[in-house]
Amino acid sequence: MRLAYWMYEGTAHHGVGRIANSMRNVHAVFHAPQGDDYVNAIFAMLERSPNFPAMTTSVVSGTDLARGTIRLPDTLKQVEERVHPDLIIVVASCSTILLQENLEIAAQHAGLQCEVMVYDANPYRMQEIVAAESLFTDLVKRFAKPQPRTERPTVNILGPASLGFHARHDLISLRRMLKTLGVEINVVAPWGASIADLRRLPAAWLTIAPYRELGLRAATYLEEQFGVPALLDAPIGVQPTLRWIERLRELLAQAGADIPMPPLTAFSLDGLSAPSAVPWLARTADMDSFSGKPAFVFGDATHVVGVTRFLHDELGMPIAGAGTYVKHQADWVREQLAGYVDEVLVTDEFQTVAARIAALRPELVCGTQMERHTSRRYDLNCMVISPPTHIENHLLAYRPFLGFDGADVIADEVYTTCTLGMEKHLIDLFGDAGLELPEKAKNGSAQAVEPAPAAVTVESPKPEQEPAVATVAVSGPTPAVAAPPAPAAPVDPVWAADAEAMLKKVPFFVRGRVRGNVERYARQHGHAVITAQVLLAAKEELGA
Amino acid sequence: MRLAYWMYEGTAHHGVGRIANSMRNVHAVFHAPQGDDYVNAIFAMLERSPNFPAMTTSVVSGTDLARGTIRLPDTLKQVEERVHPDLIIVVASCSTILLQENLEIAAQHAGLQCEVMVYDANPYRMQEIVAAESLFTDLVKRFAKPQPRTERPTVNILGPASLGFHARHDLISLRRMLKTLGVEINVVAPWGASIADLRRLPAAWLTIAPYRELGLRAATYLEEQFGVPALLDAPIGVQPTLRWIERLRELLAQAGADIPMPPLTAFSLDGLSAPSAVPWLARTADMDSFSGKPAFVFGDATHVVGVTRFLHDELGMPIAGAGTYVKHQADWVREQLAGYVDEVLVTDEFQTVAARIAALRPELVCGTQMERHTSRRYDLNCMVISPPTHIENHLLAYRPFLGFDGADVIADEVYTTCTLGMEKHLIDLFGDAGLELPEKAKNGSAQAVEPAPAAVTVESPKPEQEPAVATVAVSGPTPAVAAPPAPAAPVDPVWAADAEAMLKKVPFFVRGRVRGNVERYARQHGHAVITAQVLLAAKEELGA
Amino acid sequence: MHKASTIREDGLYHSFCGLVSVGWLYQKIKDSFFLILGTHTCAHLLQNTLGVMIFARPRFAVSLLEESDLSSSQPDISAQIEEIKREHHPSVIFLLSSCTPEVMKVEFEGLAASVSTPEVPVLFVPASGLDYTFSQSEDSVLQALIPFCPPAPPEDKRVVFLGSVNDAIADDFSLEAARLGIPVAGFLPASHFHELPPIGPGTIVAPLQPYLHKTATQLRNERGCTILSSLFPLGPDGTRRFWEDLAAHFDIKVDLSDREAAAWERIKRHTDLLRGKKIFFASDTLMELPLARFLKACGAEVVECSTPYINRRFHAAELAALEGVRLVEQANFHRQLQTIAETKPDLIISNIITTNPLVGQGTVAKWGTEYCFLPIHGWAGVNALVTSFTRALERHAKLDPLGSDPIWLTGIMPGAPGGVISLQS
Amino acid sequence: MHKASTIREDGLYHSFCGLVSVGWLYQKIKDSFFLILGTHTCAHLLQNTLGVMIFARPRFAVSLLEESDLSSSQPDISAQIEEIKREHHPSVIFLLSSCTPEVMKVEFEGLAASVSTPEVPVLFVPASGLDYTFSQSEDSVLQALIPFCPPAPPEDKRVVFLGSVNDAIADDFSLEAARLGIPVAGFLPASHFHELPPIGPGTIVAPLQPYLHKTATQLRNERGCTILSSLFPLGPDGTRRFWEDLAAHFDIKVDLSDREAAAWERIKRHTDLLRGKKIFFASDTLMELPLARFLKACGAEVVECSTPYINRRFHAAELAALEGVRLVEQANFHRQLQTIAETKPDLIISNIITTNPLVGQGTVAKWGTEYCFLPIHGWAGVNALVTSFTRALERHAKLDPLGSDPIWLTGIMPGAPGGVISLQS
Repeated sequence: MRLAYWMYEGTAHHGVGRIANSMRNVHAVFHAPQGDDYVNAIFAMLERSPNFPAMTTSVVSGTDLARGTIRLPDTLKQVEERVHPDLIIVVASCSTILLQENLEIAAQHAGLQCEVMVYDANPYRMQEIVAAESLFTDLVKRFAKPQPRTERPTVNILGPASLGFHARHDLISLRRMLKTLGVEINVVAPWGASIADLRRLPAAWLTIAPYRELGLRAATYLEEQFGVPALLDAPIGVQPTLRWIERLRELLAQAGADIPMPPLTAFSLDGLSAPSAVPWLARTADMDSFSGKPAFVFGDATHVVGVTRFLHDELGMPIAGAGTYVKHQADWVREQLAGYVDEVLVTDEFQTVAARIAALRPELVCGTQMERHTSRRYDLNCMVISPPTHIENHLLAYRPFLGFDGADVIADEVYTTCTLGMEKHLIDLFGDAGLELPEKAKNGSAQAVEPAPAAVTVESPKPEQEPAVATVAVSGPTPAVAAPPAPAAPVDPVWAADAEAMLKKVPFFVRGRVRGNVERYARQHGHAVITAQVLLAAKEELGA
Repeated sequence: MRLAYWMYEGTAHHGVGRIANSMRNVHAVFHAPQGDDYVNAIFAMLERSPNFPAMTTSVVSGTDLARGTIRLPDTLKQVEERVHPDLIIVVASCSTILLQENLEIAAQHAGLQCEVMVYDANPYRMQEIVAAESLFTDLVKRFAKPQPRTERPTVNILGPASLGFHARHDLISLRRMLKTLGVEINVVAPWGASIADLRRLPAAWLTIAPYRELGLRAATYLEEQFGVPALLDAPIGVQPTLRWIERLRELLAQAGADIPMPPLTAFSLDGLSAPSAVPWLARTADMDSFSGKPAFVFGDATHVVGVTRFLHDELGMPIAGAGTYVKHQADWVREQLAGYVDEVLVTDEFQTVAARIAALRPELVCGTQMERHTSRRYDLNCMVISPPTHIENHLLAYRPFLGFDGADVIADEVYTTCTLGMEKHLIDLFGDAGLELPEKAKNGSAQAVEPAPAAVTVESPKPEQEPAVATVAVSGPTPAVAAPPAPAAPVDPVWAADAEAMLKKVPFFVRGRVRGNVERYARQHGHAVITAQVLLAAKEELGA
Repeated sequence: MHKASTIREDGLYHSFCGLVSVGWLYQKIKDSFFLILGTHTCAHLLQNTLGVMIFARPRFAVSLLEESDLSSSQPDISAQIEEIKREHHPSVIFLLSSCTPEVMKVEFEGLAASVSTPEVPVLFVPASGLDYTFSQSEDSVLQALIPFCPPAPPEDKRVVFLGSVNDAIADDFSLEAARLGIPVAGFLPASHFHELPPIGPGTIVAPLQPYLHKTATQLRNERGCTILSSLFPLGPDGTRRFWEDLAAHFDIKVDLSDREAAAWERIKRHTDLLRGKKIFFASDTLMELPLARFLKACGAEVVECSTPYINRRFHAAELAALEGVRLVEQANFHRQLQTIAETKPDLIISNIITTNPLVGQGTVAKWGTEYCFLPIHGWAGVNALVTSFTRALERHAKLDPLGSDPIWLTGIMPGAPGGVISLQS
Repeated sequence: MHKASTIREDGLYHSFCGLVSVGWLYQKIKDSFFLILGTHTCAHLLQNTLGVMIFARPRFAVSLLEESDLSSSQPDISAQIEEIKREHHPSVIFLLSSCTPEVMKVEFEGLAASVSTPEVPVLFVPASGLDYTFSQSEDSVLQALIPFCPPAPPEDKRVVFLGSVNDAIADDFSLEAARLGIPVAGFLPASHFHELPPIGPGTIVAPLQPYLHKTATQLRNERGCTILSSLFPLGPDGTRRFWEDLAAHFDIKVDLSDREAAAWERIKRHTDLLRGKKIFFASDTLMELPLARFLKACGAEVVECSTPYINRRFHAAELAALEGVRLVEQANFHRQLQTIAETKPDLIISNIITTNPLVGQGTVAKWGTEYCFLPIHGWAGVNALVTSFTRALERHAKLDPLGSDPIWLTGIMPGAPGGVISLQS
């Protein structure tokens, strides 16, 4: 037993849900307490899913346990009736697995038309990544059938999945490169694949599996079992992408297909330009400051290796350290990062990572959502390069990590994440004279230093007490709300101590606005002093 | 005369430079004091230009004035010798124009092979936008020649220019849509156009000129003079893009070309998806909070109109206000934003805009670089939607504002800019209990509340004085620098008042790191008290 | 008292685990620590549901049961308790149960007692996802605090407000009580463990939140105090009834009809919009009853109000006010979808899990979860309350209907509706 | 003293306007305001060159000459002065000239006097881009401050450090002086207008920055003080010479050879890298001489050191140390490009305008401008100084040479080199 705060990986049943939700007509059923239903929310929220995630919790309640009720057959029937899946994957939870029920028999009792697979994912022995990878491999082994190759050269893409990190954009980037090369796609899986698609996997000439976390084992199986060669590199960065394209062409050439190399400009979005601006950016003068900014990189295996090498090789940044939470890939990460870092931090405890970051104080942290928060705490620049992610990382516009397009995206993130530091550096050479943030305005000689338009009354009676911003907020030339005409001689209301104390409890980022609104209210109602009662009345009237 | 702090528009000679630097084999020569050479830096820095910007300052010094020397003919000769342009545009500066010299005659004295055009841009009557638009229109009038239409339907794209706002990405977006429609491009100008390209402009079937600031007058001229119809709308947002495509097809149909409409998915980056995710995003639950977030929009005419309508029509956000600094387009902006805002703020004084923002306290400010700083001051969320820009707005990855792709980009910006507010909102409902930023840690009961690993010595002798972060920084399990073994009984050094005062002068964002380094230094050297002298010695040794 | 008729179904609906309430309770009780004895699942749940509030130093954690721990009948958490004390210095530690140790039949009372000290009590809180949903476990936490409320003598006739609200709202209620002449003993929970209010036979306990019936019952039974039976202070109608009924316990007669009328008048634009709208509650926060009652008072038609549990005594006044509304406990989600298809509500207040998919089906839906985080109580909360409903309606009305075309869902996520083009070429 | 041979060319190089020094001076002198009488061009210049430091409340502005103002021979700036006083409450206002009013022959001394008051002096600072480049106008600003330095009696034998450095560096110098037993009278400029140091015949003025010869000369002429003639305190060599020479003025004999040696030893990895490297100075900050001298001491080969102006007296010690180096004043940029092509330097310290294009031509170039912003003075600055050079070299060496292929410049900006594919299809 240990004290755990946050986890890098989800649970095994979350991993199962990711595979089911990636595929067409596949559904997961969790034999679990209602509390375990939360995984649904992750899909519905982060992926903003417009249909119900392909997973259902067959609720086990305390009463059910007491009475020996098992609802699983009923739930399976409801699911078949409602979504007509080709396959249902049944999985127990960390609590119900202890009951040692025979779910195979329970599932058989449902008497379904569709296939049912009881997946034995022991949540004490595997987490999200292994559960998803093993399930996906099992599915490929179960369904892939021997068959002739496609007539023209085609490739499989294995790995993109629901809640994968920038997975959809990576897939678009891979598709764009393959299209430029004139190579067609046989099957993408698990993203969007049906059981029938899995059957067709051995028809491809090559399998692309860029992620160490998902698709790797299935690609290896296809190679061993069916002789479909596997390209397992991740094209992260410009040079790795060039090498990846070369390797792809080599493997296809070995398979008998001659894929001519188009001009590099053909890979760009307009077909007329350099496919990435990173090689030039790295050489420009404003990237000079990056050569002194050490970076610390932590995350899953694929992205830590790709991003560390990118920062070092393509942007010329020093690497302060790197690490991964994917323990079963630790050896691979060490091998890949030999020469980049002396030691690879391998841990799934975020506090250990936080302590390392605190000790290193790098200029740039590349990490997960957890490192984002650690960095915020230590006022360090941070960009998210790996799951687990925050909803801010689930965006609409094209932001791949793979391919030439991905190199531009990563470089932009590095640049914008670090720029503030550079900006501050210049500012702070001479102290904070130029940096007049509201907090600062309270100290020192803050009175009436506002370059406000002439209409503003600057004869504020209490310049020493009030931050200048509040004065402006209520005296700008065009108030937001058309207020009734103020009394002839407006007095600036004074805040009583109790009201001030109350106001402090208002979240700071709206406090200024509330202050302004309340003062306007007080003026309109002829209150010279804003007491707690006046504030309360104002809040009541203004609704805030 | 008035007091001016920052300007929204550049000078007339900057506008001339933008046209020259956009085109091939066109060069601008500024007859100006050396101080006016700064415009070169804007191109070299913001656009990270890999060759020398296409403009040269023919220096006028105080001595030259005293002696009556005019170096212009010499400079013109040097320029012709060095860059062999097809056309040199000569322009005076705000100071040299007062000398009332005859630059035509001076230019003739140079006896050049190439064409020379003395452009009479009075810097007291025009600024960047009018100077660039007028010059470009003059060039089109001067060079465009009557000629037969291209065999297949083609279009011109007028407007993209050096230092245009996301101009390259907008051009890619337009190209992608035209390619999807199967419409070819005749000429893009001024971006990448030669004089010969300008000659070919009348061969197109249609001219696209999406910006009110540049290309509009030239497009209108081509319509009036050569009968090439002009499409002057800016496809900003999903619905305007759909209408823009319809209008494009109508105009080409009127010209006799039937352009079939492909399925909408053909416009997506992978050809298989919705061309934009904005319509769905706008309907999702996490966008619900945006319905209460009023936005204020300020910038050039094109982007203010496009973004205001996008926020209102496609994201469902309330509009607190809008305005533009492009005074000659104010009527157009008012007409376009009728029903969106009661009043359009028209000003080129940033303080007036700042005062309006301070009065409105919107949840989102969409503006220029200046509004970004105003917003930082008032702790408001801000995104940059218009020039003038900061180098942070000059990025590599595909970030158009036009077209379906642009809609995704703008929506992402809105979402990520505002999200922090939402996040803070939830956090702050119960005060700052969860928000443990370093500043906070200094107040209240901050001692030893760090979830640091067990290896950390928590028996720090002065928990009340030191922020917890500093303790961790020096006591993490794996120090960044392999330090020589510390003395047997390490004591935490104490800071003397003078050293503390000195430390405060170190920029705050590196202060923690310096503190840690100096303390390590003090321990290694057996100093129990860090005096100013020790700090100095440490800085000397550590180089920071 | 009137008995509203309710329907009870089989509970196959979507919901969160009761552990989620840790998310606000650890912030409310500032010197507390919440320790869940549980598994990776519990930690993953907290991480994802409290994701927006993650900070590097949360005051809650999971004492993580790993495979080797499953064999021992009674786990030993003393090492983790020591770690917590050393690093967080809490005044009180809440020990929350979860599914796995409940299945293992861990004896929690004894476990808590074994690590509890007078200086830092460790209090058992039943909260497992086998039995508790969402806000429910706040009830368990407050129950655990009861022994630490000092006894009040019978002559101490003051009000204790029950339920966690933020400091700003608490100030509102204290001030409003003072204005009406009602003496205040405090809040349960208070912001700090040692500030718990005295409670005795003279105390009037005024519930602010509708999910605390166990605590209310235990207080009545153990301390002999009086539980205010009124509407919850949400909306002009609820707030007026709440204060008038509370004042009556202190023999103060107040007529707040003018204030109520003024409050309604201020939100008239919004109630005009809500009038006649069909609203469907399918959320799981246990705040459904007072919210539905408020909407009914606004003139909306509540076509169904589903809620996890109803307590006929604790919710009596709300139930009376909801007469005629279809009330469902432990709803079946499949059946709810059918009802939604039949009744075509204008607005669905739903679980955070189902909101986006409901929108994807063409309805207007919003997160019910928000009501646990919005400042909607009392007079000051009226505007936030009403606009939370009308904003969603107004926003969707504003959006171009074109966007509802399924083409705009094509291929943009793996869960895009069947029948449209997938990312397979 | 040795006379280094220098070449003077026609000045057709790229540079910034002298107004740029406002960027650091307004931050250094915290109660100042800088008013430029100028045009839109001046405002645009400041905006773009100080872009990284823009804040909503800069303490500098342009009194904007518009078309209607061109006819009057002497403009009236009293309204703007009042506005500045009202809104910024400065202790001193610097009135800077610019090209247009110089062409208009505005009489600035009189203009400044007409709005100056004893409470808030308005000081004329010649700074126009017709005559001044980059850091040069700090010299004008400090000249304007001289009358406000109190007179010091002849027996007041202390040092005044000359040139704006940030507070941290100033502390370093004060403490170092104390350590050596050198009494300090203060800094010119000080952080506040009213803190200017007393200067008299006993004062030793020690220049920290190499672009202040006018101020030094005027101080010597008007106050009879002594100007330290030494190296500038940059690098181990310069810093040692600076302190030893300064101490000698106070009859203190110190031998800093050990400290210098230790400083060199600490940066050995960097000097090893610089040894034999060909360096070309084409920058315009007027810091070129001491920087080139430091690099020469590091063992680098300075193939050319161009700088806007050289003052043989003020720069005497540096010039002596630079013997054998090709020194160019007022360089012609076209000729510089040819020399660069011929000499193939390993590193070019260039103007901010030309750096990226020079890199685009395949050289390694870095911004000279940075040296106005880096903390490179004194012992504490040695590391920042040397790494500023080696970082650029090491970074470029680290980058894959593949990226130098012109294909990676194709079409990504309008100014992409000719001969590669443009965005025209």
